[in-house]
Amino acid sequence: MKLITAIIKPFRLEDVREALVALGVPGMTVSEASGYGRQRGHTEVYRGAEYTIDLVPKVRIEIVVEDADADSVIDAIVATARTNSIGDGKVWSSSIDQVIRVRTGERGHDAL
Amino acid sequence: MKLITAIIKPFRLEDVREALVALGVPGMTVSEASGYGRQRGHTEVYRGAEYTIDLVPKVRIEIVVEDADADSVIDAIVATARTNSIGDGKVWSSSIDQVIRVRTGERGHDAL
Amino acid sequence: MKLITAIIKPFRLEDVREALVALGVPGMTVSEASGYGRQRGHTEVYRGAEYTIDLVPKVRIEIVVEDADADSVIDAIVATARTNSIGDGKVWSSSIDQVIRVRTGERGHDAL
Amino acid sequence: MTMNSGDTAWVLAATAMVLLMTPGLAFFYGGMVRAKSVLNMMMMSFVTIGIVSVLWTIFGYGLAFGDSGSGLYGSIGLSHLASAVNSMPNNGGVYPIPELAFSAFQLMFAVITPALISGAIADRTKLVAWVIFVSIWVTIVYFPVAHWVFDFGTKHKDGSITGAGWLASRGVLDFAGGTAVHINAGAAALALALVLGKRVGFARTPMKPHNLPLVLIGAGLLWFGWFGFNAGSALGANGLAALALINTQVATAAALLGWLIIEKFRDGHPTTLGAASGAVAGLVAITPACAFVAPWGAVLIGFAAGAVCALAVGLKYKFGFDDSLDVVGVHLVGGILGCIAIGFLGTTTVNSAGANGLLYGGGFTLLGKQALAVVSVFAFSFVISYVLGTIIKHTIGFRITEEAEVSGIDLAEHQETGYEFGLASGSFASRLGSAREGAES
Amino acid sequence: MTMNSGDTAWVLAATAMVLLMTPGLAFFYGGMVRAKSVLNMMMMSFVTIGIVSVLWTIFGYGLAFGDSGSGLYGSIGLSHLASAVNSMPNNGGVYPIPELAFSAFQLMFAVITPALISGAIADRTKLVAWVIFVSIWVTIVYFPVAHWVFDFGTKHKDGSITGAGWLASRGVLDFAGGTAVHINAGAAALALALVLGKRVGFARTPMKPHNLPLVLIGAGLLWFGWFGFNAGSALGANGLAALALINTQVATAAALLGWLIIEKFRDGHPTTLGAASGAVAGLVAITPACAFVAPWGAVLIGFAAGAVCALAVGLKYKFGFDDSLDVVGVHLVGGILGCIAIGFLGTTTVNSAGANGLLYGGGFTLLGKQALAVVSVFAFSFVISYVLGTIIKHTIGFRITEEAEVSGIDLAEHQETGYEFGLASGSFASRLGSAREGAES
Amino acid sequence: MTMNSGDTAWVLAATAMVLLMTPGLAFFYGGMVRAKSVLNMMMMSFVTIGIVSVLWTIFGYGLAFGDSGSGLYGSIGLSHLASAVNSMPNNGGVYPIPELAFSAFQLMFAVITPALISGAIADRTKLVAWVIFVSIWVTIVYFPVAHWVFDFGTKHKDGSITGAGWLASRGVLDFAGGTAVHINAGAAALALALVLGKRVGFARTPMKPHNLPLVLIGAGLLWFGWFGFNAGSALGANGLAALALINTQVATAAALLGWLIIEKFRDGHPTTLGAASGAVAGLVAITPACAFVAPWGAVLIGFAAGAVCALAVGLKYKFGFDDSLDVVGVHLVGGILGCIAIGFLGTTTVNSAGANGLLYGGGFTLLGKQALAVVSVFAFSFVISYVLGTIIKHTIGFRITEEAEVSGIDLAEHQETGYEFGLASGSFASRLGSAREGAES
Ligand SMILES: Nc1ncnc2c1ncn2[C@@H]1O[C@H](COP(=O)(O)OP(=O)(O)O)[C@@H](O)[C@H]1O
Ligand SMILES: Nc1ncnc2c1ncn2[C@@H]1O[C@H](COP(=O)(O)OP(=O)(O)O)[C@@H](O)[C@H]1O
Ligand SMILES: Nc1ncnc2c1ncn2[C@@H]1O[C@H](COP(=O)(O)OP(=O)(O)O)[C@@H](O)[C@H]1O
Repeated sequence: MKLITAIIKPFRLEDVREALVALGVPGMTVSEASGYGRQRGHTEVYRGAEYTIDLVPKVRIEIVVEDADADSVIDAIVATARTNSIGDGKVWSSSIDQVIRVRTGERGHDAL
Repeated sequence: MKLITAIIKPFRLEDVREALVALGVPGMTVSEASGYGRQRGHTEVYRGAEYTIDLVPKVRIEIVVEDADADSVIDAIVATARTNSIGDGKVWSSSIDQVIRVRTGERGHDAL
Repeated sequence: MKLITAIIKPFRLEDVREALVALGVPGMTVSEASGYGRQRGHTEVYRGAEYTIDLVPKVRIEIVVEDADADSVIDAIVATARTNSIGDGKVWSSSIDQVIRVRTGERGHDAL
Repeated sequence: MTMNSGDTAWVLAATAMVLLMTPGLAFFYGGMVRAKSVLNMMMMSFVTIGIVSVLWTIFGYGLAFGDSGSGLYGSIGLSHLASAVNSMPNNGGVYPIPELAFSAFQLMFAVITPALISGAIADRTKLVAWVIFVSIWVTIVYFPVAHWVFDFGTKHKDGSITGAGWLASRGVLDFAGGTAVHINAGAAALALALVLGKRVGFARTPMKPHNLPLVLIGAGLLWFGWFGFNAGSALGANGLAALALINTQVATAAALLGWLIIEKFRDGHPTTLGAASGAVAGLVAITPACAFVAPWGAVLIGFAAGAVCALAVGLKYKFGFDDSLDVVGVHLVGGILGCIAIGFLGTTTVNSAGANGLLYGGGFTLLGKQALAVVSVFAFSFVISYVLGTIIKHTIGFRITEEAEVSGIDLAEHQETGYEFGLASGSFASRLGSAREGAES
Repeated sequence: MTMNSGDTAWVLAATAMVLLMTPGLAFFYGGMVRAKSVLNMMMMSFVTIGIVSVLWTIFGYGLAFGDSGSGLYGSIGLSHLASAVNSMPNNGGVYPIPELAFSAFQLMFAVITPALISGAIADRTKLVAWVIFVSIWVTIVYFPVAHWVFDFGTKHKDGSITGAGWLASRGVLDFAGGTAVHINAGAAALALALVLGKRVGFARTPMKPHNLPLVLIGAGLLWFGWFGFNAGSALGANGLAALALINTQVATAAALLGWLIIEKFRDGHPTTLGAASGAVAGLVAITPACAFVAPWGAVLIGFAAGAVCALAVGLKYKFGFDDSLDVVGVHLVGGILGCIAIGFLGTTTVNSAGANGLLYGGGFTLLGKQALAVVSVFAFSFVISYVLGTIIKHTIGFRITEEAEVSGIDLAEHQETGYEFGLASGSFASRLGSAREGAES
Repeated sequence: MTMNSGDTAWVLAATAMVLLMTPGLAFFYGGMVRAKSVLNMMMMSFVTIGIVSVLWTIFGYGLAFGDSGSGLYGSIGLSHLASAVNSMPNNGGVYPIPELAFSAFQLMFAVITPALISGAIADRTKLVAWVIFVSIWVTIVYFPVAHWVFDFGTKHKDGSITGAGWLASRGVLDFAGGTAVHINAGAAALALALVLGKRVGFARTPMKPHNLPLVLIGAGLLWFGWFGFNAGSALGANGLAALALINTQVATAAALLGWLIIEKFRDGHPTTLGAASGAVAGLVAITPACAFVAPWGAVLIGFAAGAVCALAVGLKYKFGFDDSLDVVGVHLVGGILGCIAIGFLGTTTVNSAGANGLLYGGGFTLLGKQALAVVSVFAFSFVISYVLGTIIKHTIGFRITEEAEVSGIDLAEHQETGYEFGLASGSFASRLGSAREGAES
């Protein structure tokens, strides 16, 4: 089992979700994040006081998949999330020991 | 060392926390997430425009435990988070290399 | 490749970020979290009804680094996040299989 | 009486101010519930404005201020407001203002009273049940009770008065509605809290206010509007209105302090929710008394109201009824306190149309009348509300399902969520036709 | 006419209330857009207050209420408000109030009308283009149209009247601005929605309101202020003002219910956004009619407006124009409905200065006049707005870049974000000098 | 003077409007601090309403408007408000309104002035210290200074006047409180900012406003209420009130634009915080001048105030004092600007009770008087506030601990948090008894 974590631009989320569903990925977990990287943050000014906000809003997607599906899922994310501009994000994957569906207690393949 | 990640329904959080404390788990980290899966989202309507919201609010719990405790912790989460309805969530575990307590610099077992 | 996850006190974030940048870490992902642990939560009172809030606001930092850099990054985080008071947080690291830069599709070292 | 443009100007402004109180109440209540119920909480107030205003036009004004001769209710029929229109621009009424201005002013009281009740049944009430409850309740409870208290009848040339409500004609003193508004709403709130039962997790799960700035916005607008409510009840721009206004201010201020002092000693910290709650408690308590007592008396009443209500809001945990936002603890308790206080502190030195209370040598007469009003309005409202609530409960049902309550009434009843600060991934479709199945599920 | 302090008191209060409507509108609109645009949405209203008030002082009051003899616009020049000042404390005008009070009251109408338009072009409009549009639009559209409708001229001793606007002198009935305010703004909104084009993702991506409590705060303040708008238009504290006030209340209430009923049947659930929208639709529709119809007529108009506007807001999806916050569906449609309704429901029994509509035996005369006003204001406003908008579009540009629109106009145009509830990691620098390059990037 | 119902109607409405300004201020300030301090910020305003209103009833009204013969303060003692009550319904005073209406109107000024100060000491002030400071400050600073400026004494049959404040009797022109309210509060704010010292992280850590819509809600309510403040200060519904009202509007509008223009050129982008701040700066600056200048003069004053204050708010970074929400930059600077501007732009053509400034051929006399008032009020308020603040600092302490400041004053001082949009896991217990140990920790 692999856990794929993707940090992407928020406005790409819906397209990525659709691409993954099209690929047969049955589920995913999404959360809000902020990123620091090459993409520069922005400046805000309040009463002449300037605030440089370094963090950029991002979305984190986590998907547990079977080892065999990992590459195609990663490729789909990379392809759909890409806008060719700095800050498009990162995807990484790691191995997990097991996965359990809470509702049924099923493990592994059946839990997805 | 294992990292156990659980995605559960928000209103089960308090019970899961209590169960884990009862089991002697000394700490955990909780964050908000949204899930996509078998559980369907909901529809909102604003001035006749219908919005299908696919994401369902979830809570993510992360717990670092010693290898020996992983199974009992997983079992406790699965047992307490379960409501037997679709969308109860997933639990997965993975190996981590090390864990450090920031306050003291202690590592491994002592850091928990 | 290693994924370093740090749970720290929110008001230490800016210093940690600066320390990491000084160390040459090119990017990181930050998100909000709540922690449960030795640090006690607080009490709120509304119209004589007392609410014990067990969760304490924390910030989660995730950094993907090359294996060789992991230790120095961890040490920098631990050193900067520390306030010597309970609840300073935890840092853990795990191995990841690969990392991809969405914008370019670069992998591994080049993706950071 | 000939019309006076100054008096009219004040009543028009006061009417607008009282209207604003109901949205103010919506914010005050809305901020206090959890984020998943804020819309439903506010909706109960807004829909009440809609229903009561329309019923007022059709028959409500007559039922409250017509003359059936009985003193128990006004006139039954559709023509009353129409005839008020025809009597323009000068009315033949009791006050030097157009009758339509009087009618509009009184309408705003009829609007806010049932809206007050909604705080007792937060997070769990079917909207359709609330709509039905309000429609019937204003008709059989509020309009008659308003007649009891607020209709002073018509004064004839020979000095005789006909058509007054039975409490008004007995000399009960209630300047702006301690009985008809606050005790009335508080009693109904208690009845409905009992009928509906507790929220899922009551007194176990934390149910903290989700947006205290919104609560304070509500409190601020209520405070502002209440000057219209109290000083507007003078139905003219005169010394009595000025007395009512300054008393309203100082009582409310004292109540705010009174509540905070109790919190400081009981809980260790004064809270902003306490400040807002204390202010409302003071506004409630001074409502009946505002033009019958001296400012120092108003300070006393306010301070007592703040302190007593701060203690009273805990009672629901002791007795185990879920009056969610403390309508009983604030409006019923504060209303009773204010009405009874007149029996002690009322003085004709500030208002010759008033009466002397116990401390001004008036003996127990006034106190007795005040107690009569308190008891009769409480009993009438409680009993009818309880019966009406029970009938609704056993017919169409008064509560949403437990599942809907847990996941949030806003979504279940309104297909809306109050806030969207983050990611709301989803898809869009416009809906130009009629209700689809999906919408009903 | 000698000054009357009661009438003056009411007009002063009403003026303040109407001013509050524009911030109220800012909140009503601001809550409806996404969190990344809330500030820009509100800014469009606030900056409009600034621009129009200053222009009013310089030449606007004269252009609207001076006398050019043409009936098409007032006087051109700088002196009008100055001479109004000099005529204090008594004016020589038509109303028993200081001319400056009249001028201030009318100023607030000039402020809110262009602000209404901004709802049609949410999320995508360059602030500088908006500033230019508003400045020119009030000058060449609003001030003249206000003259057409609101200037009743000067009555001379021989009974003759000079200086009235061409619609006013034809006996068109528009008590508080169904034409000059709502149809006018609605037509301009339609024009700008067409000129600017759709938002990125319109009718595909969800664009749900980010803060419904804020929407309701806006609706509450609008409702309150509208009493000043409508009943203040009596320019005195009298029976007519009282009629306007109660009609405003009951029509709004009925419209709220009307909209909710459509939602219940079409969508399955009544919403709080629907309640707020229905209330505004009712306020719009009763605006022209409020002192010409009986309360039952007001209920009818309100109910119809709520229902019709609830259906009309969907049209933009059908016809494919992005009137973002439904200015057309609410203000244009509601304004037309209210103006035309007078032609049916107008009656001299409630207002001798009014006229009888079709249902009161007045035949088609009034209806014809009302239709004339509707058509001429719509056509004039739409055409000029479209041309003006197109010129701005092709010169300085009317829209921000697509990238700025996607990441949020608040940041792009104002370097601000509406809310900061979480972590805003970053660094600080004070900026005491002049604009730095970074600020322009 | 006999009572006039129209004048009374306006003063009653204006009083309610001025009350609303203090909650408005609470929102304006509350939205500007970080989310962890919003409640404490608002609490400082609300508790001030409580304290000052009660003190007013006991002795404040006498201290401000009684007659000690000295011109430096009114009368010392408890009876003043009581005797005002007894003089009802007609007062024997200077204005054609009930004395209680005058007293209530003036009370609202006494309430908001100390509340203004709180913006300078955001995020770090012990509530108990604030309560003590306000109680003493209104007593020894505000009530006397109000007497100096606002008490015009009693006019006797022989034309002589007794009991006037020393500045009022010298012909200083301050229509609605540029000195007594704004310079007074601004000077005290500067003193307290110096006494308390900077917030942890001042001028290093970002401290951006957490809720700009809340700031704008506050600004909107302030703007609305300020019509009561300024035009209500005419103490009647007349041409002077109308002049004050329209001047207030156009000055505020011009100031909003003035501030935005500075931002556009200095920072590259105009902001909504700038619009709100500019509006408040304009309101402040026109306050003393609103009934002494022509509308074009008001536009000038407003525009200058907006631009100057936009520049002035940066000074705190230069001089290194933490006037957190710019009370000095807006209220002190704006107040001085407005008071001095009268010396240039004042004209008797608009108000015969006024005086001609430099530009109207009045020479330097008026300017000198205005400067005297500015300097004396500033010096008196600054010195006493500094001493009083220092005493409190060294006795009970004025600041919370650094740890409490970092984790948030709302939790530390009030055991509350402003918002709860997400997960608030925890447990519940009702607390019916007395304070528990835990609460004190
Ligand atoms: N080393 C890293 N570890 C974890 N997350 C990272 C790392 N570097 C970048 N990120 C995440 O990826 C996002 C995009 O990175 P950035 O360097 O801005 O652009 P790009 O990936 O296009 O070069 C960042 O905002 C951050 O959330
Ligand atoms: N493959 C997956 N990877 C990561 N998270 C998942 C995955 N599938 C489901 N989830 C998470 O688990 C939640 C529950 O899954 P769902 O399919 O709705 O119900 P169930 O687990 O009861 O079958 C989802 O909302 C999502 O947060
Ligand atoms: N076993 C654990 N697994 C995951 N996160 C933990 C664990 N224990 C503690 N944490 C996180 O670390 C934070 C600090 O832990 P705590 O026990 O309060 O203090 P300390 O680390 O100083 O002993 C917690 O708030 C929580 O977010």
